[in-house]
Amino acid sequence: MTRPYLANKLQLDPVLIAEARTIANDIVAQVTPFIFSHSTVSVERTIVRMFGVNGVNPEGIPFPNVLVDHMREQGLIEDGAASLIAKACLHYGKNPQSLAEEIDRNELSLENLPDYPLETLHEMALGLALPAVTRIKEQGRNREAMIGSLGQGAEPYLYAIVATGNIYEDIIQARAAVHQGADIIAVIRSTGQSLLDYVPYGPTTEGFGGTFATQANFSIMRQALDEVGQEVGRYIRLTNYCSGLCMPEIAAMGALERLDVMLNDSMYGIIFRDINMQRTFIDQYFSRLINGFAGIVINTGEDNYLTTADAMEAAHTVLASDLINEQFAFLSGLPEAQQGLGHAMEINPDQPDAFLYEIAQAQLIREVFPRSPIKYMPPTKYMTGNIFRAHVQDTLFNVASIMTGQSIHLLGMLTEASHTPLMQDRFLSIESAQLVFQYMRNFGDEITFAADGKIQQRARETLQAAVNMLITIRDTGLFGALEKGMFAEISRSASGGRGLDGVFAKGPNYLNPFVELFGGDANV
Amino acid sequence: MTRPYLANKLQLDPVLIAEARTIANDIVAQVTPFIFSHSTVSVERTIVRMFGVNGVNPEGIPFPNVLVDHMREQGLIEDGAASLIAKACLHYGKNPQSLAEEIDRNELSLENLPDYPLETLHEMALGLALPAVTRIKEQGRNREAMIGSLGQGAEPYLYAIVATGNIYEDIIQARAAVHQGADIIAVIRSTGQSLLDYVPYGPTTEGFGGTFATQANFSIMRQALDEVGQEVGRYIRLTNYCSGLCMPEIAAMGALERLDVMLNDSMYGIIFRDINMQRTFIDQYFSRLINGFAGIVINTGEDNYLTTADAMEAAHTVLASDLINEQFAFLSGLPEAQQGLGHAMEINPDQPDAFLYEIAQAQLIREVFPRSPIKYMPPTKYMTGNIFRAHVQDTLFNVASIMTGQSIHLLGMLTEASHTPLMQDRFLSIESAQLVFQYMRNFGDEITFAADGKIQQRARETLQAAVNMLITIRDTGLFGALEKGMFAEISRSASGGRGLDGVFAKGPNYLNPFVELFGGDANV
Amino acid sequence: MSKVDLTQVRPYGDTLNDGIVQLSLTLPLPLSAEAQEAARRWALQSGFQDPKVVHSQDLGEGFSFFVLYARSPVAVDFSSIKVLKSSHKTLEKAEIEALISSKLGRKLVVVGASIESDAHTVGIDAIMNIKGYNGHKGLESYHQIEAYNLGAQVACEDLLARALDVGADAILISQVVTQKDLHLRNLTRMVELLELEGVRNNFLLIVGGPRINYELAKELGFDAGFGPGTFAEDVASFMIEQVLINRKGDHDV
Amino acid sequence: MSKVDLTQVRPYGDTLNDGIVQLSLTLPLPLSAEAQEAARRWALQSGFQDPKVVHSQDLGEGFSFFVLYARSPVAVDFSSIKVLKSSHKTLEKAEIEALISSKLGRKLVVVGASIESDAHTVGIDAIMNIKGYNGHKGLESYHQIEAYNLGAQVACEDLLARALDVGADAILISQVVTQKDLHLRNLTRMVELLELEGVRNNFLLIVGGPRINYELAKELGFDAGFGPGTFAEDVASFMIEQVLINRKGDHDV
Ligand code: B12
Ligand code: B12
Ligand SMILES: Cc1ncc(COP(=O)(O)O)c(C=O)c1O
Ligand SMILES: Cc1ncc(COP(=O)(O)O)c(C=O)c1O
Repeated sequence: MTRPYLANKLQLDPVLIAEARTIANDIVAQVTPFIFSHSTVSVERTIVRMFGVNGVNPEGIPFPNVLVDHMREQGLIEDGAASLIAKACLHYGKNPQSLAEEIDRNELSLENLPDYPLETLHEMALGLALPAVTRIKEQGRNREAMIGSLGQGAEPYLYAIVATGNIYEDIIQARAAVHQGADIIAVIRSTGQSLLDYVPYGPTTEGFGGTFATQANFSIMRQALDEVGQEVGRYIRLTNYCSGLCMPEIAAMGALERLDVMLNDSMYGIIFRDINMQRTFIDQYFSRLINGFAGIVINTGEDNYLTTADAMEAAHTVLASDLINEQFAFLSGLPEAQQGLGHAMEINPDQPDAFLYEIAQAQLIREVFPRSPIKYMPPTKYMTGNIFRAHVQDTLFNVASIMTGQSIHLLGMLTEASHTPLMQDRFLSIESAQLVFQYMRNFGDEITFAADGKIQQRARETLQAAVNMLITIRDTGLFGALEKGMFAEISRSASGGRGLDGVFAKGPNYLNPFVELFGGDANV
Repeated sequence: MTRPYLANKLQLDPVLIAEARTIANDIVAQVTPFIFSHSTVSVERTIVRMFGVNGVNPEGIPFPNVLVDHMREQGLIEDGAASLIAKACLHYGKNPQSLAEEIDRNELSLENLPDYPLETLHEMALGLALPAVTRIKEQGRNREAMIGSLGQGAEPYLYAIVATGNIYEDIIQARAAVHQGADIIAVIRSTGQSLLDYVPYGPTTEGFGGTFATQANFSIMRQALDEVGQEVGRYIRLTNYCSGLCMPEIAAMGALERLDVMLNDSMYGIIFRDINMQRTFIDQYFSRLINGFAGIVINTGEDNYLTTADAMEAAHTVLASDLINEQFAFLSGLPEAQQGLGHAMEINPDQPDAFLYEIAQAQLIREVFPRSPIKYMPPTKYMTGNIFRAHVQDTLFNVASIMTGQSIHLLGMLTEASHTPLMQDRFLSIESAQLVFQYMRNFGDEITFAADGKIQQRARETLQAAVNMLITIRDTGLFGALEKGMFAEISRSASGGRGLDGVFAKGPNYLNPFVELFGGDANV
Repeated sequence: MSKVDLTQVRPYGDTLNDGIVQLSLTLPLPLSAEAQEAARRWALQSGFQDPKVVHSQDLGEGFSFFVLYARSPVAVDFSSIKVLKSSHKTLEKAEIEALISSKLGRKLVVVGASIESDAHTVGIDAIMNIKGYNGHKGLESYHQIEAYNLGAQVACEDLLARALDVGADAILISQVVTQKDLHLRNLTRMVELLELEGVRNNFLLIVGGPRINYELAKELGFDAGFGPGTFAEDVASFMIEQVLINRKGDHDV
Repeated sequence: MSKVDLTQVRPYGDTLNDGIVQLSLTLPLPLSAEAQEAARRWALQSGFQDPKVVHSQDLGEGFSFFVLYARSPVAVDFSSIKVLKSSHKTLEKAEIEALISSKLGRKLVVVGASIESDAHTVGIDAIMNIKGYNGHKGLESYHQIEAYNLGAQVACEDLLARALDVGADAILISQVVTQKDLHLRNLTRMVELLELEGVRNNFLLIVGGPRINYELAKELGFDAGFGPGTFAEDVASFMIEQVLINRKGDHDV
């Protein structure tokens, strides 16, 4: 597939699509002032990390947490960590890491530091930010250079997960998957990491249904993939999850360690992890600023809606949410080429004409977002322990994917209903996808859909329903829509969930040098 | 799918198709005089069978063989068994079965019978033929009545094989398959039966890779399928093989026992079983007369060509042979609605655009034979012991089948490369086909193929190549074409192979009452 | 055509007692004739007869994948198998409602959740939410049931607190993530908590999930367990039956 | 990340030595909780640990289908595995041609067929026909080889007669149908015939097919056996090497 995807097989109304975008933009604009006027502990820890603070104290608490907790205890946080650290560096003539360590040992405090002109602090902060920014830029150039020299797989990219819980075992699985043909490796996180308000440290070898996201694990896997990429002669993308309570910190870690793709979606955290919506919208803004600057593709999680809601009834909610997510991305300056908007094939296969509706949906998302590397998720909900039938379902997913020009193709597993993938499961899945892709690569180009047939009609209805839904959301506001359970049939309240206590209003002198460095909004 | 299939998605040239039919007709016309002027021992045994001769002698030799061998030894065969038996019945006042038994015990001979007027013999023969003809007609009415009351599955019919070697075990497998959704049950024959110049007798429980075709086995399985058909509420079709040296005898047995489908194709016997071509063309004419009259659908074996020849290069040979087989069927008065012409999905899946070419071929056969219940064979040649990959290949076959409106759908087995189907293999195959059919039933109606795209082009090229091939065959004659190895890349000589010694020229007074009773050509 | 001997049931390929089974596995060996032989020997050492390695494939990184068919000589005595099952009779929704109002004379109170780190709610929602599952309405739709669905990731302590708070008759727990037996740990935790607090007998304790069955639930100290394909009426029938029995028991004492 | 202990190789799921394997089988029992338990017990009695019946399905007619994952405690001593292999070096077509003309000094004569009831020719054709297989030309294309491909369904007697007739160096046999060990019977028949006629040592006797390997062929009394993926040059290399060795042997005598 090549992007932009120019075919217009569904005969969609471009005016309606433009209208949808306008409304989605209005919806995001409604929450933007709140986002811009607030920060969170995780945003501040992210700044601290990018100032070079790393490691854990003797009790295992990460220094970024030590530092930011200290700032909160002292009631200093509203100026922002950048401002405070700049001040302390100027005052003590120490680097941020030393400051953190000394604060941890109670040898030093950020209280009662003398005042500096804002201009001075700003300049100091920019200076502190420079090494990280340089490194991130360099990682971006490295990526481009490697893709330039090695090349990369053709879309749809084969996206395989590893989930052993042990980073070293993950590497074995990942290397084997790459040799078999995977283009993207995602290291699934351990159950529950998203609820931790800190990022674990160092290489880890224990996790449930996934491996902890740590900077060391990122770096270890990055190196392994660079190596195996050389062996197979194509650049291999690395994926992790910057979602949950540490969303922006993980974004920063990923940018520094040259991840290529990041799951990054507040909506998912709110709905499926019960993360507080205020917290995560603020976190998301900064995360996407980082991802955008770092050239990292984000993936959104609309596919998940269809695991709790019905895919026939809720198809339009996926599109509506994708449109909102697109505007959230634009807000952070993250371009379409980095927007891996999510959708999925989750209609009950016993539904007559299920394939027509799936094609309608997949093609709809493709045509509404012609420049985005959209992410297509395999069937999960109607998979059973019958691995042979599941393999058939996944084959049909592969067919739908190649036929509609998807970009990022999550590999469906024949063992979806029983366990995270064994090595042989992943192999069989890659093999099936490759067979189907090779077999049908040009089929999409060979066919047109009947004018006003079931496919075209379904797609148009879904688009119209999405527009209607967006209008309702604009009326109630996004917070209200989430309270009403308009997505995934799960309702969340604006003050409920985890992490609200980490949100604070920015003071008048609040400083975050990365916003301007990463090209963020001047108003922030 | 409904027949006639009226869509014209390939934009084929109807004039070219008509021309192809004319040439195929010429080709068949070239061999018709030979066919009409000759008979074979198996044709004569068939007549004897339909006169009611059944059972085996103490050495286990079937009485039809005893009788016809006797006629040959006495040099009487050129008048035909019907004439001789009519004469003997008139002379001795005994029925054919008694005659056979007494001849076997050397108590009686057909030598030196007195002469009767041809008219008398003819009338007597018609009388002897009556019970069989009545029974066959009645079986046809039974079939229609049962379909009328029970209904039947929708096309594509799911065609499952059983092949345990033991008719009673076959019944268990067949009943289970029907409960799972099979519409047609084919009892595969034991390796080597086609080379036997007699039909085994009675129920059998031992065979290699299949179960012997005997009249008792037919009857036992027919009853089982009628029963299970009542249970599931749809008529279940029974298939066997009237091919090999006893082609017409098995046709007769099938007609009497109400089989519904018969593999029946000289080309297959010549090429893949090294049956002599003269013998089998004569046998085939009479077999198809029987099948036509009995309302039995024949299946032809062009799919097999692609196991020895390459499916990309030899696609046109399948179409050319189907066209010839169609004319052979018409020669016997067997209508389009009973012509299950064969083709297959056998392109190497590693071939880029394989799916486009498969679709081109499947759609081509569908459009050239819009009224025929064409038979679509699954991939076999490129199946490996990787049952999971094989299941994917079969899924794509299911996709191709439902998309192109096939009629008889041979179920592909995930264990194709290793063994004849286990019960669970068959189940998984039926499950996959049902899932795909349900999922995509109306997809074919939703799409059109790009004008002059790869699919249309390939189909047109294949049609043109088939016409060119038919022209060459008309030039060399069918015998010559077979000698040149134009089909399946296997060459056979007109006087080689098995069974030529069973062919004889009809004498001037040759008689076969069934030809006229079954509506055969007046010249025969 | 022989009949199945229920004291000696063997796998069936296409003939009674042929013992044929299908296997697939990965060995940490690069593909070679020796690795294929290792797969065959693994099958032989596992007691299979006549193993056929129908496919072998290098997976890279020193691993190979094998597909086998083999004959198993192992026979199971089916006649001696007894599966512990709940003896309750499954009633229709209307019958249950009638039973509660006529026999219990008050609403049945139920709290449910997916506990600890488990974030899967579809299962518990299928049982509790009004909408229900596959056309079978959930407990919230029962007029005679007061149902509280706390959702997912609920700590055992919080669940118990709520149950005490509303005076629940029954606590319903869902567990879907079973990796490294996480569910067993979580479920044991809940039982221990109830016992520690001395309130184990105040509640019917019921668990459900894709890897749960009645027998396992009993082993873990629950009153019942429900697996795949459960509907609200299955568990509601059990609850009302048990609550009535227990009350009768209370009276008898 | 532990290293594989080659004296104790176990199946690999996603962690070294976890022993996980996949199984599927049919039992002659209608589906019930007891039948599921029977599947689980079958696995336990077969020595598997922790078997999980992830799917069970009624197949009708009193049969049920099960999919299982289980842990195998069985370990194979890979270090002790020796597979009997032909020691010949596979040469290129040109090298083979050169060797025959320089060392043998005459054409190598070969007859081949698929014997008895076996009608599969694609395998023997792949080895013998000019066209060959997967871009590897067949023996008929070798200038230094005189190759006679008799096709399929050739009686052992006819094949031998032809071999004697043309003074063959080698007899090539293909066997594809293996049901009920038909191939073993046919192959044994050929060996016995050659021995009966006292001509076993006049020919290299070689067999090939999807279920054939060198070891099996040797056991059956053949000189070599070739399995899936064989090309003409594999067998041609073997033949010329052997013919030259045998000739040298003759001279030595
Ligand atoms: C939907 C889903 C999700 C959704 C959940 C959304 C939600 N709000 O529930 C999302 C996308 C969020 C998700 C996330 C994850 N998932 Co998930 N998920 C699934 C999926 C696809 C379907 C589960 C489902 O909804 N089934 C349908 C319901 C109706 O079935 P059920 O739960 O069995 O319920 C029935 C019965 O069991 C019973 N029942 C269940 N509970 C109860 C309770 C009572 C009281 C009673 C009476 C009956 C009862 O009645 C129900 C109706 O009949 C499965 C795969 C699959 N196809 O099974 C994976 C699966 C369960 N997930 C898995 C994993 C690993 C995860 C993650 C940990 C992955 C990760 N590392 O990020 C995360 C984190 C989740 C966490 N912290 O727990 C694994 C679990 C592996 C294992 N065996 O441990 C699975 C099997 C996928 C896989 N192969 O890896 N998942
Ligand atoms: C093509 C085919 C046919 C064609 C054969 C056409 C022909 N002229 O050959 C037709 C359609 C006629 C056919 C018929 C039957 N077939 Co068939 N057929 C196949 C099929 C699809 C492919 C076989 C093939 O061509 N493979 C490709 C070749 C290149 O591979 P190969 O033979 O392994 O050869 C390679 C090596 O083994 C080796 N090799 C082989 N021979 C030799 C010899 C020497 C000397 C050397 C050095 C090397 C060598 O080199 C080759 C190249 O690398 C297989 C299924 C499958 N996918 O494997 C079934 C299969 C072999 N057939 C089968 C059966 C049962 C039959 C029938 C008996 C069915 C019936 N009852 O009617 C009939 C009758 C055949 C008979 N009497 O023998 C079964 C065999 C089951 C078993 N294990 O016993 C199979 C496995 C299908 C199935 N699952 O049921 N068949
Ligand atoms: C958008 C998104 N974020 C994150 C996750 C992973 O969950 P967690 O953040 O709990 O690791 C997923 C999983 O599917 C997802 O879709
Ligand atoms: C046309 C045709 N006839 C017959 C057969 C069966 O072979 P046999 O006649 O040897 O039983 C087949 C098998 O595929 C076939 O396609």
